Amino acid sequence: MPPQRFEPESAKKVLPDLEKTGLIELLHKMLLVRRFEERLIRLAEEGPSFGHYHVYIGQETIGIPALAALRPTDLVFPTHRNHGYLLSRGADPGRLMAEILGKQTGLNGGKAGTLHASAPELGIPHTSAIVGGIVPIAAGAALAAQLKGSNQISVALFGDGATEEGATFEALNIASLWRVPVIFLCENNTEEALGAAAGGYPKSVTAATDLGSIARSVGVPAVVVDGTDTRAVFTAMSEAAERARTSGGPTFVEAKVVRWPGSNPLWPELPAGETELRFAWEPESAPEQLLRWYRDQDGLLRYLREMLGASLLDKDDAAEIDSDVRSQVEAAVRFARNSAYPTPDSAYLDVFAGQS
Amino acid sequence: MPPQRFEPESAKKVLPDLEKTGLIELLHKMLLVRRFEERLIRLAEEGPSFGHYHVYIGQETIGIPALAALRPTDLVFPTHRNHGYLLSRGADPGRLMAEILGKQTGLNGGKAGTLHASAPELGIPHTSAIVGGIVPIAAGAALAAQLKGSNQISVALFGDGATEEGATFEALNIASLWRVPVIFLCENNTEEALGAAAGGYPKSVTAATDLGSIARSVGVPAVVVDGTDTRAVFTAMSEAAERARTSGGPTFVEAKVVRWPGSNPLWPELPAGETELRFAWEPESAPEQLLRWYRDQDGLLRYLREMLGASLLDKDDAAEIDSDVRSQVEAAVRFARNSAYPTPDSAYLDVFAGQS
Amino acid sequence: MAKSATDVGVQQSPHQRGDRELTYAEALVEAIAELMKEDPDFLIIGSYVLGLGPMRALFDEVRHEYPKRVLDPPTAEIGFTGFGVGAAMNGLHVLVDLSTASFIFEAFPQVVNEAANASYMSGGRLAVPIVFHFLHGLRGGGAAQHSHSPQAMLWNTPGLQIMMPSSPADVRGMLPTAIKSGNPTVFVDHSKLMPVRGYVPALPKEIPLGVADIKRSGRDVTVVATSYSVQQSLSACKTLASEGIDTELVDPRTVVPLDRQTILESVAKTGRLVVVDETHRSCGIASEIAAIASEEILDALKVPIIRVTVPDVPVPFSPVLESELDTTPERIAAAVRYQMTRKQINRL
Amino acid sequence: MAKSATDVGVQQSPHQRGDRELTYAEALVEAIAELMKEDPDFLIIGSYVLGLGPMRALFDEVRHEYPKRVLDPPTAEIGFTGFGVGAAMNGLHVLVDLSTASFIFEAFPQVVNEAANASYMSGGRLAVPIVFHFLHGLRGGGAAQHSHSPQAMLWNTPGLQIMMPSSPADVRGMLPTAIKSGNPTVFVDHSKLMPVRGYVPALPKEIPLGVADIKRSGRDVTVVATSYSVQQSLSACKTLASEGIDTELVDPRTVVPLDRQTILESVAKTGRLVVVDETHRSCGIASEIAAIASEEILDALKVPIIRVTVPDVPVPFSPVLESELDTTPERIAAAVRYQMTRKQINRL
Ligand SMILES: Cc1ncc(C[n+]2csc(CCOP(=O)(O)OP(=O)(O)O)c2C)c(N)n1
Ligand SMILES: Cc1ncc(C[n+]2csc(CCOP(=O)(O)OP(=O)(O)O)c2C)c(N)n1
Ligand SMILES: [Mg+2]
Ligand SMILES: [Mg+2]
Repeated sequence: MPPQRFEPESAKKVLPDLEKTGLIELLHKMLLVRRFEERLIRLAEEGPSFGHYHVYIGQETIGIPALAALRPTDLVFPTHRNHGYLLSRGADPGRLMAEILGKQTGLNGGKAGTLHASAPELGIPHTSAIVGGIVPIAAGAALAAQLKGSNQISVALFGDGATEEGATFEALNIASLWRVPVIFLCENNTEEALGAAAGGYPKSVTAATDLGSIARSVGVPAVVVDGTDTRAVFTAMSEAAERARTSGGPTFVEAKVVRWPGSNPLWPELPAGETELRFAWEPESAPEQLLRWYRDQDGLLRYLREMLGASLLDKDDAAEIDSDVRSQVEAAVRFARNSAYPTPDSAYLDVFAGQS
Repeated sequence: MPPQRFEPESAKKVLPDLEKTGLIELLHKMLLVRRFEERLIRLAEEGPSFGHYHVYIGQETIGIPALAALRPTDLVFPTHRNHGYLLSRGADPGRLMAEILGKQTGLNGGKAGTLHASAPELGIPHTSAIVGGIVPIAAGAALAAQLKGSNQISVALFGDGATEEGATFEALNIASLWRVPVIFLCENNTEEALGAAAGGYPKSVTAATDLGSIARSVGVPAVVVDGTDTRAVFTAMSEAAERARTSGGPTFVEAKVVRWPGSNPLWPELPAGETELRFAWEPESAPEQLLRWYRDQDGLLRYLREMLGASLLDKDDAAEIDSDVRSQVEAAVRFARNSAYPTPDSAYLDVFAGQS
Repeated sequence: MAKSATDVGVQQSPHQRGDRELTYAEALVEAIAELMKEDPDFLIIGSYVLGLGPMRALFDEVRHEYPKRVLDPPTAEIGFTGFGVGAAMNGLHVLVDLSTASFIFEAFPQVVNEAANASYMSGGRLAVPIVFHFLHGLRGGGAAQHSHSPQAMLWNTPGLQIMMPSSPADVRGMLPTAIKSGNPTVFVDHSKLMPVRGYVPALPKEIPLGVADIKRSGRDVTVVATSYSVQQSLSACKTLASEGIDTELVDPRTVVPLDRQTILESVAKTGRLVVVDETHRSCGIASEIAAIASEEILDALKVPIIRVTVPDVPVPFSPVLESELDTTPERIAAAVRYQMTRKQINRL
Repeated sequence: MAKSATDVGVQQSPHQRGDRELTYAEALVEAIAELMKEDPDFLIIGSYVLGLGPMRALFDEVRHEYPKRVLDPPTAEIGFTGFGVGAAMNGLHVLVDLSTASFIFEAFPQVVNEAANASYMSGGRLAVPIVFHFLHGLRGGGAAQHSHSPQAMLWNTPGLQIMMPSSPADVRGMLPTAIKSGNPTVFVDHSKLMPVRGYVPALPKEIPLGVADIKRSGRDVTVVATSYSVQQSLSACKTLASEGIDTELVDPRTVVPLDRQTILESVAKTGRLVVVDETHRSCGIASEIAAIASEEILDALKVPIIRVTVPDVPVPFSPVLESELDTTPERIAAAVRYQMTRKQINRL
């Protein structure tokens, strides 16, 4: 039985129950992530290479509302597709960009790069680029919170591919047994992903037609939401957070999107330039090959469209926010480019904490 | 929700659909395994130690009918609790015993011991004592059978503990995706097992209340049977074998028993001497602390009782078979004891195949 | 750097100093119990710390006293080890017990690719105070799949401290250091050490990282050994002494960090080096010690180095075969004797 | 044992002999395609054999020609590696591609505790014809979690053959040997080797296990290097030659089995040894080579051994930091120069 094709339900309302300022902040963050990543792809094309990397385009409406449903003291643990969470938690775009370019001023002094950028002081202690690697770690952090009675919860952020790894299965089982306050947020972007056979990045290869059933098999309640529906993500995460905080134990949340076409090949690309805001209200203006994606499958534009429709802001406001984040991103690029590389000697520091 | 307690349904008929000789052969094998393992425990008590080991007492009615449902060319892959399968497939008890004692005449020249004894020529290529280790291997052997068109099927034999390992989960998923002809036979003996906290061997620690749901989550059909019901095991395995052989892909079979009390502590013991055949018809004659187990939970005695009830043999016949296997076991012990240890030099051979 | 056997007050007998004679297992449990009591953030995941032998019951008291902080996980090593890593990242001081060393392979990605790298990848901003504990080596009947000594592989992994006590006093003094070090530490025990008896100070002191211990001083040959092979070497030293060969036995105790100075000074003194270790020969602990000596003190060597290790052969089950591969006192003594009798390298 | 560069017919140019100039990636794919064609029992699980670089497209032809025998598995390394081990036990000849070397840790239990032990545990009655393939080392931006060189750990695991080609001709001749050897074999590639060009014989011959190759003969200093560090060493040798230092470069090609004789003969000739390797320093490949030399040929050494390795530091992301740790031609040349200028050990 082939899994049912995922397609966002465009009729649904997608604005979460938040004040207007909160709703605008979400949009601001979404656009910041979108512009940051678009710029990054151009940087990569210009060179020099900063190694294999992954962008968060097309998934902003998962991570951003998900993190908005948490408290600042809660911990989140990303995997390789991590830029969106860092920006969403308030990491300085310049320092993130500098990290990606390997500069001294980077979030991690250039040691992490894109794959491992983290921000312990923002509640992002560690990023693992090993598929499945972060899942038990996030759950273990929740165990610590529970034992310390710190009222923190912890969130594991990972892709559908991680559900293929046994480590994830083991973590689900243990989290269920020990009822730790963790949320497993699985971003399923495999719809329309290319397989390795097509020269692209692997789409997930699992016989599970419902990823939540893996979690449920070991007693972890699971829900699935449309990842382009900001409201649905926010609500599911708020409920899961509430359950975790009251020691109701773990929840598995699967958020589905149709993979952004630029994330389809092995190395990210901008198949047809940058996203234009007017694609939200004039979908026909989108480039032919991306028309469907921008019109029906891009959560960001969907969110913007509804904000406009609800008169929470007008097109000029949107353009202003966009121009704001664009300057932030340009400033970030300048900061990163102008920053120095670390001194070669610093390669030998930080192997152990508290020893350099 | 705590899992439902498992208790054999004593009213059910347990004789598989086999000719009388077949039924008697099963009994013969069950008794051989029982006597072999009882004798082994005594040997261990007498010393010298042959390391940590595991006996198959109380699970004869799983492995023996399960293997009887296969063809001789089919492959089976055991884990640490492996003596029963080897004997069932016709391994010489003397050579098995010699292997367990580390003698030159052992099945594997003394290199394997109890934990790794195997018999490639009997279709038992490899035994892994690593929990979860054998599961992907058995499935991979099935993949080879499929590619070669050999019409073989392959069986992974493992305990409930292996379902806690991610390796098992991964193997289930891949077997489902590639539809390989494998049966995952999970012997769940955790009922009444002691936990580590009670100084015994760990009972399985899983949040799954139904182990089959793990298999089902990745599309592997699963059934659960009473492991003291020889007929149920034989039927489930026959059906799974048929599905595998017609390329219907994998099946997960869970066979439940109540753990034999002598397997409860970390090191096996005979809590009240050997099994007596008359416990089958005079359960009150069983020692007090084992009365319930022998009366209600021992598949072997249950099978014997029904054989007697159906007049397929009488008590004297049973006693004769028993005395037969006892002499076989005594001969095995003598053979093993009288065998020489390998020469120290042979430690350096067999690191690579075909090179010594 | 190291204290030599002669510094530690041989004037007074251990008894006079108030030392207690304990087994290794008792000393280990005492250290754990103390840490449990002193540090409410100390968490243990896994509870076969003392192995499968009869000594294991000693651990039950700790387990029963602190049921919330001694957790029995499922057979899911990568999962529970990852839990430990995450708990350490969120401030607990964690000991993950993998029981038989061989099971660390199941958890390897978490040990070598998460815990070991985390501080570095963060740019020194994240501490991971976790101890990975296991029982390594030939244990009698463990055969190929349960007899591993993964510490050499772990030494090849930057970001892990590695401690290998060899006596009751050492384990008593080293475990607290491991837990308090604030960094990922591999703590290597051996089931054959568990019943070993020895004196433990009345008021145990923490033994710092990177301080070797000269377990016996001598002038003829330097033996460097770790973990249980220190006990095997001690026994060889006795035999050798009775033959008039005066062996110096250096126990690095921690290999990361390594007290190179004590090893090199000893070799400089004796000019003869035998390295004993239970890791397999190639790329083992002994290879590294030999390589260091060959780089740093080659000119002091009167004879080539000898390694006494477990050969590059999987561990066989049969007791006869297992002991053929073991680093027995006999093999150690034979190597030392050979170093004394072989032709010296001609030098000016 | 090894053929020296002078035996292989320098009379004729490669062109005259009909050799073809290929990239390493092309030679590797040619070998795979040939095996696929000749051996219906040859199965490949995993298909990032050529890594993530642009060369990877070369592999597509094989994949599309043999869809049933080139399988793309889920991201489930212990699972699909175990499938490979089981398929090999049932008679297929399997290549399991783990892509980035770091992912072998996920599969470690199957590699080091199943495949490596299986023949031995069976008493020599079971063959496991499987090849574990990966791309190791510093690849540019792989950072701590994607830059591993696990071959030293694997050399510490008895039961695995280990092959590390360093040129198009070597990979072309060695892969068929690995597959046909009938035993578990680790086949180590490096993404920086993929674009390296070199001559491959018109009719490629299998290169046997355990035969080193003298990549350059010289009389002053022996450099032993493996995998991509052979290419780095060749470049150092050129610079050194222009300075009048005549370096001999020995490439063991396989470390299990190891052609000790060729290495030791070279060291006996030059009296100076530099070991270059991309595994981390402690308990690395270079440690073992140094330890062997320190046991077997200490008296021939005019100066102490030097190892040029990746230091015991996780691999950092920043290009500046990554190259600081790399075994660059500059570091190699500096080590060789130092061996030529430092004070010789005084001998009679
Ligand atoms: C253990 C491991 N195996 C393989 C990889 C290579 N890899 C990097 S990202 C990726 C795909 C991950 O897919 P998914 O988890 O769905 O995340 P997505 O990239 O789709 O967001 C793979 C296979 C890895 N990083 N770690
Ligand atoms: C990877 C691994 N972890 C731990 C062990 C130790 N161990 C041996 S048997 C066993 C329990 C296995 O339980 P189960 O699979 O249910 O088999 P049973 O003994 O009950 O038949 C454990 C944990 C092991 N052998 N391998
Ligand atoms: Mg995905
Ligand atoms: Mg069980």
